[in-house]
Amino acid sequence: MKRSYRKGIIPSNIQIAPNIYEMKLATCDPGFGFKGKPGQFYMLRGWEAMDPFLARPISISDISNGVITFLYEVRGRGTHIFSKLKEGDVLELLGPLGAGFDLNVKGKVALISGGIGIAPLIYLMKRLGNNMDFYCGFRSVPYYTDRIEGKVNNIYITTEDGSVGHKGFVTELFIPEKYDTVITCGPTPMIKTVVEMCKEKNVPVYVSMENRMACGIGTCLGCAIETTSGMLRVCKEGPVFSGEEVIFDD
Amino acid sequence: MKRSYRKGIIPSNIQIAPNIYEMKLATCDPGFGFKGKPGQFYMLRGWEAMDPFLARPISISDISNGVITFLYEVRGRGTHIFSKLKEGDVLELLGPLGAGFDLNVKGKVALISGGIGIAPLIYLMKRLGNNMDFYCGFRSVPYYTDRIEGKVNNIYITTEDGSVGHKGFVTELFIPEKYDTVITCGPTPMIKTVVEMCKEKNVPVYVSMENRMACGIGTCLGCAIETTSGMLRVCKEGPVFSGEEVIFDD
Amino acid sequence: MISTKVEICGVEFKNPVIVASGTFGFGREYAEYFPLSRLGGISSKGLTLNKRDGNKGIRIYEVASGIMNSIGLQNPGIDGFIENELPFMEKQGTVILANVGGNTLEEYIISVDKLNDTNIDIIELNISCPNVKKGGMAFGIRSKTAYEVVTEVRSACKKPLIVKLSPNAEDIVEMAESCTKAGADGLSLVNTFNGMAIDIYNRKPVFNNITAGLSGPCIKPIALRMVYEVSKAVDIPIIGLGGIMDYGDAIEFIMAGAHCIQVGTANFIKPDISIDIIEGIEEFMKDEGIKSLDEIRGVV
Amino acid sequence: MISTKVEICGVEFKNPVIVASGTFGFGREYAEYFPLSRLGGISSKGLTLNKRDGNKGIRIYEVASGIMNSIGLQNPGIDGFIENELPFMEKQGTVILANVGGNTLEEYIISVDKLNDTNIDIIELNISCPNVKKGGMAFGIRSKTAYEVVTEVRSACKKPLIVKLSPNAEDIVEMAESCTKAGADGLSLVNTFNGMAIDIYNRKPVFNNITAGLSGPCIKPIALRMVYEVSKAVDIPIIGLGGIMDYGDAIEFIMAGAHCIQVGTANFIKPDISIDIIEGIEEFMKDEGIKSLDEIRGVV
Ligand SMILES: Cc1cc2nc3c(=O)[nH]c(=O)nc-3n(C[C@H](O)[C@H](O)[C@H](O)COP(=O)(O)OP(=O)(O)OC[C@H]3O[C@@H](n4cnc5c(N)ncnc54)[C@H](O)[C@@H]3O)c2cc1C
Ligand SMILES: Cc1cc2nc3c(=O)[nH]c(=O)nc-3n(C[C@H](O)[C@H](O)[C@H](O)COP(=O)(O)OP(=O)(O)OC[C@H]3O[C@@H](n4cnc5c(N)ncnc54)[C@H](O)[C@@H]3O)c2cc1C
Ligand SMILES: Cc1cc2nc3c(=O)[nH]c(=O)nc-3n(C[C@H](O)[C@H](O)[C@H](O)COP(=O)(O)O)c2cc1C
Ligand SMILES: Cc1cc2nc3c(=O)[nH]c(=O)nc-3n(C[C@H](O)[C@H](O)[C@H](O)COP(=O)(O)O)c2cc1C
Ligand code: FES
Ligand code: FES
Repeated sequence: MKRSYRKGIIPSNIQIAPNIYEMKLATCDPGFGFKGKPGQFYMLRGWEAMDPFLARPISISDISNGVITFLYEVRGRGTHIFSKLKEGDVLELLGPLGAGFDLNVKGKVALISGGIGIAPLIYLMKRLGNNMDFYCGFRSVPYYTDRIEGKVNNIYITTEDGSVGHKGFVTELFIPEKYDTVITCGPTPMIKTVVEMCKEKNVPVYVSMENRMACGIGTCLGCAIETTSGMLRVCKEGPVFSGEEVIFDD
Repeated sequence: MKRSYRKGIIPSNIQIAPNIYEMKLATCDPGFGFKGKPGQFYMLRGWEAMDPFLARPISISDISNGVITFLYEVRGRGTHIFSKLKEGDVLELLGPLGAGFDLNVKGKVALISGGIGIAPLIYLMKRLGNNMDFYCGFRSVPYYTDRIEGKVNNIYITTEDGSVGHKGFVTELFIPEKYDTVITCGPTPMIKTVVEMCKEKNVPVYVSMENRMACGIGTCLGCAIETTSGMLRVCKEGPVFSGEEVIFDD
Repeated sequence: MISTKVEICGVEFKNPVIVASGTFGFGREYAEYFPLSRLGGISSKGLTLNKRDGNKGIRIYEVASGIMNSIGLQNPGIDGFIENELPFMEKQGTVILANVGGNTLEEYIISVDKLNDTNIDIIELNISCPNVKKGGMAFGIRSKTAYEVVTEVRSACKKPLIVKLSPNAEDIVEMAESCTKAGADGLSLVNTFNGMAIDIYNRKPVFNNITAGLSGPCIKPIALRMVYEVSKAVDIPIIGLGGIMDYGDAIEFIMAGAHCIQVGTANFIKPDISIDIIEGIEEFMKDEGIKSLDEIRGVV
Repeated sequence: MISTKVEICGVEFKNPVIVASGTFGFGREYAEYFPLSRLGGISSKGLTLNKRDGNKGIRIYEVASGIMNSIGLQNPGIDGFIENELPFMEKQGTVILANVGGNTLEEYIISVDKLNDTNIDIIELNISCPNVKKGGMAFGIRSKTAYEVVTEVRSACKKPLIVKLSPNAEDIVEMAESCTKAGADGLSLVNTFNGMAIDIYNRKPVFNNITAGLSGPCIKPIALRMVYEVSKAVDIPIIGLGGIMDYGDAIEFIMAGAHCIQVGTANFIKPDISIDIIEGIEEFMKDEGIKSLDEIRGVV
């Protein structure tokens, strides 16, 4: 039997860039450590009451010695509450959920992130043995790029305001035909562009999708997206899909 | 203009008996200190979201140098949240509210508390210059009695299980005719008994009443109770009433 | 320059934010927290012909993201209002709505007649208070009964007449249409939803009246839907309310078609929340380049 | 010894806790968290005659103490259910309710007919799904239409028939009476409330269908009131639901007159919350010296 929500205790929850936080969680159950593959996620609750009501899906950004790292952006009420949690505070989490990335990809890999989409790719980068380039785009202040340095061949940083690296979008630097596999996570418009670029050059591309979730385990059908194989659940069949199968609506 | 909710920061929030906590709050506004008379109360919110929805009324148990002390019992969700707050946490409070106790009482005074009803009476005791006896009843573990010791002539402690002091209820020890004024706060059945005892002996008695509150400032009429002068608001005309005017329903 | 002005029934509101009946008393207590002149308007506590003490037992009960109330129209009566409360309200520099409730048609008529000669701006006819046992409820449920009541009150009433609808109505759109036909100058909706709570340890309903009125953010999605449907169906101005807690909620109601909005239960959560909402609306308009609320009213 | 057993329509439930349609899939995902045999029963995801992909756009939207959903009855169709899901469900050792939705009376009849020859225990007829545009809604609003539909389905149906009522019905009591007269063996209520949300920055409704179904603790007080009123009016067993989050809520519904209760949206908050509720009911019974739920059912 899988365990339902577990309590995790916070060793640290620090701001690493404007609106961006890194939270670590250790288990409250002796002898147990958090688990999960790159691309998988947890549903997090930082409240006992019924408003906010739903848990929030957050990707695994790292796991080491059973301590899990989440990298998150404050967007609304839930992530705002997360950002206020302090060392020693406890929150509840359910997971690991979703199918995650295929770790048996071949050849040279491009990892492409937009904003907080870097979170799952960092963990993936650590687990992939491949020859990799990392393209990461930010609005203004880059973060986590020090963790990439040295682990990949090339790192391409872009910012929308040009404050660091190339001014503009990652997709302006990316050349699909240089890679055997492309893996991307970020805002949907970016994902869509990457997929189109890859399709054009016939390069296999994997995308990690976001959608609003209620249950996180596949029963509410709230997170289902249109694919060439019908409606598929981001929380169950996903969040990683082949770029070819996702039908992006306009 | 009165100020709406203010933020208060917690220097300490400690458990002093099973389910009983003492929380201190300092102001977050420079140059401002919390104010209030004995018998007045504040509406406290320890949450930003909409569940729990209402603020909770808690009596002033002490104020010194602008730092306010609340003594509270964990009963439901709101007070449970209060009990989890830690040093440095911030909560919102509105007050002081209500009319409070008349401090110009004459003669020998009996203060009679049941359980957490001790909270406002402690502050009152500190502000009254009178000759006083303090009757305090508890379920099992007494608290705050060390603050009473030395400040009154006699202190009578009762516990329902007999673990400390007289086994039984305070009303079993209390002799109304010994006093010129009686002031009581606690569970309604206790208040009712005290009022009946005093009425019989023609001793003036003041009671601090509790009722469910929404607004705390006199507009919702949710806290109104029946009195000989019509419906009166616990939050506005009260929480202190003359025992003779309250109509207790059965 | 942005303008938050709204006109309904020939009455000008400096902004669309009215405080809702029963959640603001007659303004006195709130006047200690902010100048009431900042408000678009104030709807008085529900008035009945005669003074009422209201209900016994528990009157307020917290539920998930809301409250239930069973106040039972405690109020000083029309005469008490005119004598003791109205003089204060008149001085505040904001639109005054007199919220009128009642048990019988006759009572409504006499009440309205007494208010005709005062300085109140608008009569808000509450045909929907769920906490009055006789009549009050029934008026607001069936469109036919409502039509009759509103027709009679309309002919007795010399002030602009806004009818406040109950979400417990069988068919809110039909109800709105009936009241419009009967001559209402505007509609306000919604009043509280009929709800219930049980004390499982005492094995009894929490409220002496068994049911009570549900309000607060928990009802917002349903209230908004009703305002949307009604605004598509009738041509008279609508005041939207039900669970409005911030400017975002207020804008939603306006986009659903409301001319003004009312802030009810939220007043209990923060005495000056209506000011936050007014300022929030202004900022939203600035940020989004909206000059007048006409541009967004009913855009959805 | 306490017993949580309940019998309705000749079917025995080991306890009164059924998981609600659309919130539990066909049980597979939850089976990973606890043995489904612990449940009183499972109501399947709403089934339509043909496979449906459901709605596009936003499907789930969080609101104060609840959610709105516009799934649009995504389901494998009756045949897909019988072939791929039912065999799994049959093995779980709990009562199976097949929740049947549809756009037309004909569709209902064919669906029910296909289910007649299966091992499902009960048909729960959903006359109230607000997310299907044609027909589905209307059936659940007017008592007269519901009467006609239920009468026809009743004569086609060889299984016990429970009709699931919409809280959007014009008059929930009249609706319950009509369905009872039409031959329903039981009633379940409530389905989701019709609500709305607006994206104020895009100036558009959040949902492609404009309105969506509201569920969760925010609706509990209204749902409880409806269950109470209906249970006083009809003699057939009632399954109560709407915002049940813990055993206390469940006991409230039982005291209001429900035989069984359903746990819906709460399943999304904690996969094994239904087990907490079952255990909570048992403990409450022990603490309060209640041997059978018959002692407290409808005490209020
Ligand atoms: C599989 C998956 C993995 C994710 N991993 C991360 C991560 O590692 N780091 C990170 O910062 N964010 C991640 N997100 C996005 C994150 O879940 C949302 O930013 C977050 O839920 C917003 O919650 P809120 O309370 O701050 O915002 P609110 O707007 O208050 O949320 C309201 C509701 O909408 C939902 N919601 C709002 N925005 C999104 C969104 N973009 N995606 C999904 N649901 C949303 C919320 O979950 C909530 O139910 C992930 C999303 C998914 C689906
Ligand atoms: C004027 C006044 C002064 C008070 N002073 C103190 C004090 O100094 N220390 C202390 O421990 N308690 C005090 N109380 C009681 C305290 O307000 C309640 O115990 C508290 O509100 C319970 O909240 P909860 O969330 O823990 O319980 P819940 O049961 O979850 O509360 C649900 C709702 O019911 C209300 N409620 C429940 N019980 C009571 C009650 N007994 N009185 C009023 N409202 C209630 C809550 O405020 C809330 O709105 C006082 C009450 C009043 C009216
Ligand atoms: C305590 C209380 C008292 C109320 N009294 C009245 C009243 O006297 N007359 C009336 O028309 N509405 C009354 N209402 C209803 C509100 O005006 C409003 O219609 C309802 O609460 C929904 O709005 P909200 O969710 O913003 O509170 C009352 C509501 C509450 C909470
Ligand atoms: C995501 C979701 C899907 C639902 N699907 C169905 C359905 O297919 N058939 C049905 O009868 N009810 C459906 N419902 C309604 C629930 O079964 C239940 O009646 C309603 O949500 C109220 O109960 P709750 O507040 O406990 O969730 C659905 C509810 C939700 C939240
Ligand atoms: S979140 Fe419920 S099915 Fe994916
Ligand atoms: S709490 Fe609102 S009037 Fe007293």
